[in-house]
Amino acid sequence: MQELMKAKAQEMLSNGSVTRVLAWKKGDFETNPEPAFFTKHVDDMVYNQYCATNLSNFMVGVEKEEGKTLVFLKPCDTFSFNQLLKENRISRDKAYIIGVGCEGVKVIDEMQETGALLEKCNVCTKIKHMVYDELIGEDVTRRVTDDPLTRFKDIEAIEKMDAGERFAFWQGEFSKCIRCNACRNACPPCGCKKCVFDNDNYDTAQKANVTTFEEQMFHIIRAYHVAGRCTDCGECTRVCPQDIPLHLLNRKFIKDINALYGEFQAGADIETLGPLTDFNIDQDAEPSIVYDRG
Amino acid sequence: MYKIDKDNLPELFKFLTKNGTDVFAPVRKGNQVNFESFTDEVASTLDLDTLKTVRSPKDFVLPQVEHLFDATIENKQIKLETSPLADKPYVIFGVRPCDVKGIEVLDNVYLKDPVDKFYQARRAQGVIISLACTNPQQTCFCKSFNIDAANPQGDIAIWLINDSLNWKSLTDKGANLTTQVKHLLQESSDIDEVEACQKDIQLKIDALPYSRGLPLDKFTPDKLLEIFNDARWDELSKACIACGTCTFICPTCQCYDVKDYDAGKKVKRYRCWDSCMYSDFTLMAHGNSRNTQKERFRQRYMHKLVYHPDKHHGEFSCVGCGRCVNKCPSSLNIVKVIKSFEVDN
Amino acid sequence: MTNMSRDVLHTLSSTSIEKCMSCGRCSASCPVADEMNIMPHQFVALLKRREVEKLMESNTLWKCLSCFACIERCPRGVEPAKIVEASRLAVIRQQGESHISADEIPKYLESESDLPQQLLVSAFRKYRG
Amino acid sequence: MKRIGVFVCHCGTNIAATVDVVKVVEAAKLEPGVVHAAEYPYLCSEAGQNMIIKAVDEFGLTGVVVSACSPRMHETTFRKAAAKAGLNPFMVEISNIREQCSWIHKDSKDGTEKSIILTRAAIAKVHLNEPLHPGESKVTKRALVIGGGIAGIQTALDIAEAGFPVDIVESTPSIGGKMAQLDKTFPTLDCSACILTPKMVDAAAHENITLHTYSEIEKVEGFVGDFTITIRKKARYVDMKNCTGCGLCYEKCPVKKAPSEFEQGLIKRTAIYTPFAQAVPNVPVIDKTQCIKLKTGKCGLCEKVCTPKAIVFDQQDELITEKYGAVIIATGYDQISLEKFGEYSYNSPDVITGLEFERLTNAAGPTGGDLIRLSDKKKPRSVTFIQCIGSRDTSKRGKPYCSKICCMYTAKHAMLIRDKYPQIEVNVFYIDVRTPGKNFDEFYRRSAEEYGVNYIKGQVGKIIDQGEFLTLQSVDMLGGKRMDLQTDLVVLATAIEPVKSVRIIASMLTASIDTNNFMTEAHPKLKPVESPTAGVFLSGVCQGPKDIPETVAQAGATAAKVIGLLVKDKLMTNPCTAESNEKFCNGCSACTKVCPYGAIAYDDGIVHVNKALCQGCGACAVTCPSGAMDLQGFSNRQLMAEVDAICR
Amino acid sequence: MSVGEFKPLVVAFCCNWCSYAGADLAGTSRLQYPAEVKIIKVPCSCRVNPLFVLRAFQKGADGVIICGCHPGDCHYSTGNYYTRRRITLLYSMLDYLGIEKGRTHLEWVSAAEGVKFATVMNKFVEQVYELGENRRLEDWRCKS
Repeated sequence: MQELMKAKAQEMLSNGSVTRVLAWKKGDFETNPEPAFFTKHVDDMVYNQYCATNLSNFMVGVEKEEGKTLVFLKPCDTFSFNQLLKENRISRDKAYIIGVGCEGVKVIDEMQETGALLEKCNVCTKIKHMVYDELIGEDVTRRVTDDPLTRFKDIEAIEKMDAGERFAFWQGEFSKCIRCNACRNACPPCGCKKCVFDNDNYDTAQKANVTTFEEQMFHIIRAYHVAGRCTDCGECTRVCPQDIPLHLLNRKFIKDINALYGEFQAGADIETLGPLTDFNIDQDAEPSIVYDRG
Repeated sequence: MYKIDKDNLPELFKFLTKNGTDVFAPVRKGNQVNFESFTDEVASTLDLDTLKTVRSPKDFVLPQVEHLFDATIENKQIKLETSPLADKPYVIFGVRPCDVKGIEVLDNVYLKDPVDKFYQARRAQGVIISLACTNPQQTCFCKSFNIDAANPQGDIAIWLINDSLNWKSLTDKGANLTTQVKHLLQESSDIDEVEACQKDIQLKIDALPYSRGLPLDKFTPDKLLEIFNDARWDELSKACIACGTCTFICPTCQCYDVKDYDAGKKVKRYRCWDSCMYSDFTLMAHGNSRNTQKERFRQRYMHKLVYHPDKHHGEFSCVGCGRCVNKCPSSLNIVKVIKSFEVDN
Repeated sequence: MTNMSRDVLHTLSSTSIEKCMSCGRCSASCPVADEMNIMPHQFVALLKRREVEKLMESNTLWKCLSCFACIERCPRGVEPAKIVEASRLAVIRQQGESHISADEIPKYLESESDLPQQLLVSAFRKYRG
Repeated sequence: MKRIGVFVCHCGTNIAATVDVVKVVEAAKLEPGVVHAAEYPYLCSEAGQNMIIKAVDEFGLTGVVVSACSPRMHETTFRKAAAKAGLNPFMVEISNIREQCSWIHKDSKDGTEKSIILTRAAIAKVHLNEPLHPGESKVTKRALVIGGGIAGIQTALDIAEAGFPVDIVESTPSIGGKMAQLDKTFPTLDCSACILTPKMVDAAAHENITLHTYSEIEKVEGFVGDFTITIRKKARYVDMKNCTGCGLCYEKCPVKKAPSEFEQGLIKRTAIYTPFAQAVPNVPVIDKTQCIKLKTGKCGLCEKVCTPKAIVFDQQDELITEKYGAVIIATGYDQISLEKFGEYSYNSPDVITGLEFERLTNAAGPTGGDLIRLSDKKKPRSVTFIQCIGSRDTSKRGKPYCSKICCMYTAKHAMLIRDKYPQIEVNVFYIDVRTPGKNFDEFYRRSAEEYGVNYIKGQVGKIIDQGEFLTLQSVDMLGGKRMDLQTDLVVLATAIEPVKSVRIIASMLTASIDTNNFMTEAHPKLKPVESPTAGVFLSGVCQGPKDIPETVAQAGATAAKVIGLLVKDKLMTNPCTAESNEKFCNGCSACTKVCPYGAIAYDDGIVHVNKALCQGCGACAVTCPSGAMDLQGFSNRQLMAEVDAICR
Repeated sequence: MSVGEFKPLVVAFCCNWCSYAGADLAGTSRLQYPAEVKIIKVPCSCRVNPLFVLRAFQKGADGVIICGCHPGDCHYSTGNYYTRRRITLLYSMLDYLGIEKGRTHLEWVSAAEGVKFATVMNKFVEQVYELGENRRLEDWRCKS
């Protein structure tokens, strides 16, 4: 598949139909390819099970540069592409998308495989590309589970705990946070030009978690701001140097939204109104449902 | 040279804690090993085998958040109250040679005048017990910065050889700690056991992929402008997502920002780690002198490889611990940067 | 008996008599009101003026069938039947003896009068301390 | 640097009774930025306001905090005072230490401490206030009256008299409303039709008034001064221009099954009908659920006999969209349904409601005005009225309020019977007769004293229809005895409630409405005829139970308010509108999706707020993740400053 | 915090058109509710940003209650529909993180429901009393 991709990329670069190619470049280890833009040749372009990055996030950066960009997107990355498209952060005509098959991304620690796949790949149901101009090798995409509810298992486990246990669990996780903002910057919808936490204009600027409250505040507000926009692409959990299971926060909002307001997959299309910019006069539950459902 | 069995380490720690010295040792929690305060509960999860802790021991000398002073206002009169300096002795056990050098790099910055009295107080209270790296990892490249993983520095050096620790104090701080715990140590003279272990470590280090020597000679202060204006920075920095991971886990990154917090009844001024990767780093009255990510990315490596050595007689502000190699979301790191300057264009 | 203040009755009947606007619908709906010497609306009015003795001596306590028509029809939610019931219980407990004794029951059972047992059981409940 | 003046009001004893005003002033003085603090017994008084104006000059104040009653009472008063002193009115903040503090906390320590905190919050907010200047928006000089009863007609006439065009939208085929159904009106007993029809004709003839009968409101957009409203004129199947109102069509119509709404269902009406003889416009309507031609295509008799060929069977509903500056709700009332009141056996033909009695005794009514029992058509020997049916009832069955008009119209009915048929015995069961108007009590006493109406203090528990007569299981409370009164005809003074459709109209106009479906007025005493929603006015029973004299008086008041609005060329718009900071806007346009007024437009990467459309609700400011969108007057910093001050 | 008997601090966000007017009505009807409740006026319940709710807890509040118009009565027609979704998700997340449910509440109160306003406030403050001081969502710097 990699060879097919390189050939296609080189062809489009040379015939000028695209100005740059966004893919992965060989790292100095076999296991650490890095996202890169190719403008002349694609010799050291690679595509394997270590290419984890969600390249849609980088399309925002090149939006202003002239010329088209050829980008290779895994099925789950295409949801993020649609989400960015819906919020006018990128334009469809500036991208030539080749959907590539994905056999699951391997977890790397100290440049070695740990034998496991990324958390999102173990519960992956996003096997179809949402938006693409061309497909390469889409049949290799591994089908993990048909039951879309497997991804909520860990959340149900936490929900079953009593309030004290939940608080202790999250206190333990949040206390590990060093506010490196990797989760924020790697998250396609969480890409404000100026984040409220960096912006002293609104008295909410916060550079470090000075107290346990600020740890909670950062993660609650970050998850809240992407609620209804998060495509569950798993980048936040992957990039967190402290291995905090951040997907458990965003996916909790997804679980609530699906339960309360009907099944919604961000990035599935660019028309449907996001759950938090929409309402249903008679069916929306009252906030007290949170207290009644035990 | 002394010896102590690995199993009665906890007893040693308990002894130290009893007479007023905090003990921090690498403890495994989930799949992460970090320096934690040593208590009975964590005794079982003491982990001397994992090479590197996720967060560097920098935390103990330059914590992420440090309160400087409180300002209160009484009937329109302002009163300042500075925070007390660190006054409790502590021991950090199991510091790897690269991290020991990292702390030394920080010393060269914070203890030169004007001396940072908060840092100085913390540093004075601390005793560093280093541990030789019996199994270095792929991402290590401390050799390039002529750090000898085989004989670690710090106040006390330790070699862990089949479950017994060879304990050698190097400084007087180390010496008087050794006298304190003398009754738990046994005299030992078999130096050759240690030397064998050192040779074994050096062999392993040489076999590491990064050990065949990085072209650090390209980075000399006089080439500053040439490197600064090099075109490669564009391409190198394209994939950087401007998060602060590399700076916060790096043992030698030393920049901080000073912030105020209005806590209602008083205003608390504190300093906290800052990252040159952030958009509001070096945000001055007129704005930010580095507006693009390329400039911020370049600043980080120029500081580590050119500006810092220029001011500290050639000492690089990197100790080759490899944490950034392992943790960068886009797999960028200092090794790739150095290697990319191998061939001058 | 006299110190049986309004508050005791008030709590016993667990209904607030201040809501009564004396419209008279309770008495109008009461099937046995004409046999009572103190009609339900008067009962509530007297209770408001704390004239508790009159209530205790009235035959209303024993005439009331607890059919709850008055509660059903009262537009202000005053529940007069509960007040009557509370007063009746107060009287029974006060005097220590009850209006009906156990040994009277058998004669109702055997005789040809086809009194439904349920009536006897409820009478027993109502009229014994 | 901000120079803030704090003024704490005693409000006589309303505040001073449970709040130590002096302590509040002392505490305010310690707040940063406060250069002057004072207290005064009545700040809203002339002298109080002058004190503030003088202080603004003397201390060069840039911000004013008034700790007094609710901002809903005197915010505008204090803002006007500040404006007089040359200070921008939006640099004034009110902290509510009366309704939300002194009146609800008995303990003076708590009250004082809370007042200090609330004042401190207002000071924190004023620090961040910026001068705001209301924008302007145009005023369409046209009014819309929803509802064609006496309230709607009178309001429309008064507005039209002032020279402004008015449209009346009436859901039934003719204007006139409930008043057209009445026989006589109290207290002067003049014939209802005689005083109403001239007004109806004036309304139809007035060049400034256009009637849209048999029509409903379809859609409302816009806001005060600039409403865009779509009216659905339901198809009448009769061409209004060339119909002469000769009435041949409804004489010939073979279908006579539907109960006549106007006659309260006492008789049936034809498929093509006009509600009543003096209908305005006097153009019939075909009821498509009854008309054979429309249902099956046969018949069409009316079309054949209609000389001017006015019948149009394929007529469609017509949608008219019009711009208005003001909307008046005059939807009137209905009697509540009695199906939950089984005890009055309303299903018996001889138990009727007040309105049905009006039709029975009306000369133009189904029986030509003579009073008969509907069961056996005989003249009743005795008629009994029962008051407060469903009114003053806090159980779920009825309405908690008093319907106000029943005591008077029952006295009127009783008096009319005794006058026309002296031999009929008339009883009235009452709880208390409420006749508080001018000449009202005299009217009621005349019916009791001169006409011998038998008023019985008591109520009816149950009505049993025994064929020739009805038995009323009742009580005579003064006599202290239960009675089983026999009578021939029972008239129930049934409670009234606003028409059901008012709730839909209210939500379309976003006008607030209370749990009894009465429209909520902006302020019961200070602004009784306006809804809190600017540009929406209330006339008639939709705002609360009232009789015809009050309705006409209120209609005049409403008209005056509307004229006050329409006479202006431009309106000051609410300056507390949203504003987007282009530096931080991501262009994600989530705000455009939540704006109820479509006031935000996205173009080329950023959004712009149309200040004229924005009403300042703030939904966009919260949807915006980066905080680029903020709301002037209630900005993120201001609200957070208030939270900080309160929690300090 | 005052030493001795614990006095909770409750911040109430009331929408200007309905619940603030309801609060005023409770005032004019002299209906007592605890002084611990402090009301902040917002144009509409949809103006309450989760940041404000968390800010209140950070600065020392022990309970936060948001009041708005009944759905359908909103002066801005759709404002409270958005509030309903946002606040349900926020409260669900706070509960998910182990914060006691009793600390947060939302109530629709119309301008005519003075009695309801007072009862809701009394009930909520009592509920916060039982929970005691807010420990799980506090910022110790704002406490000493």
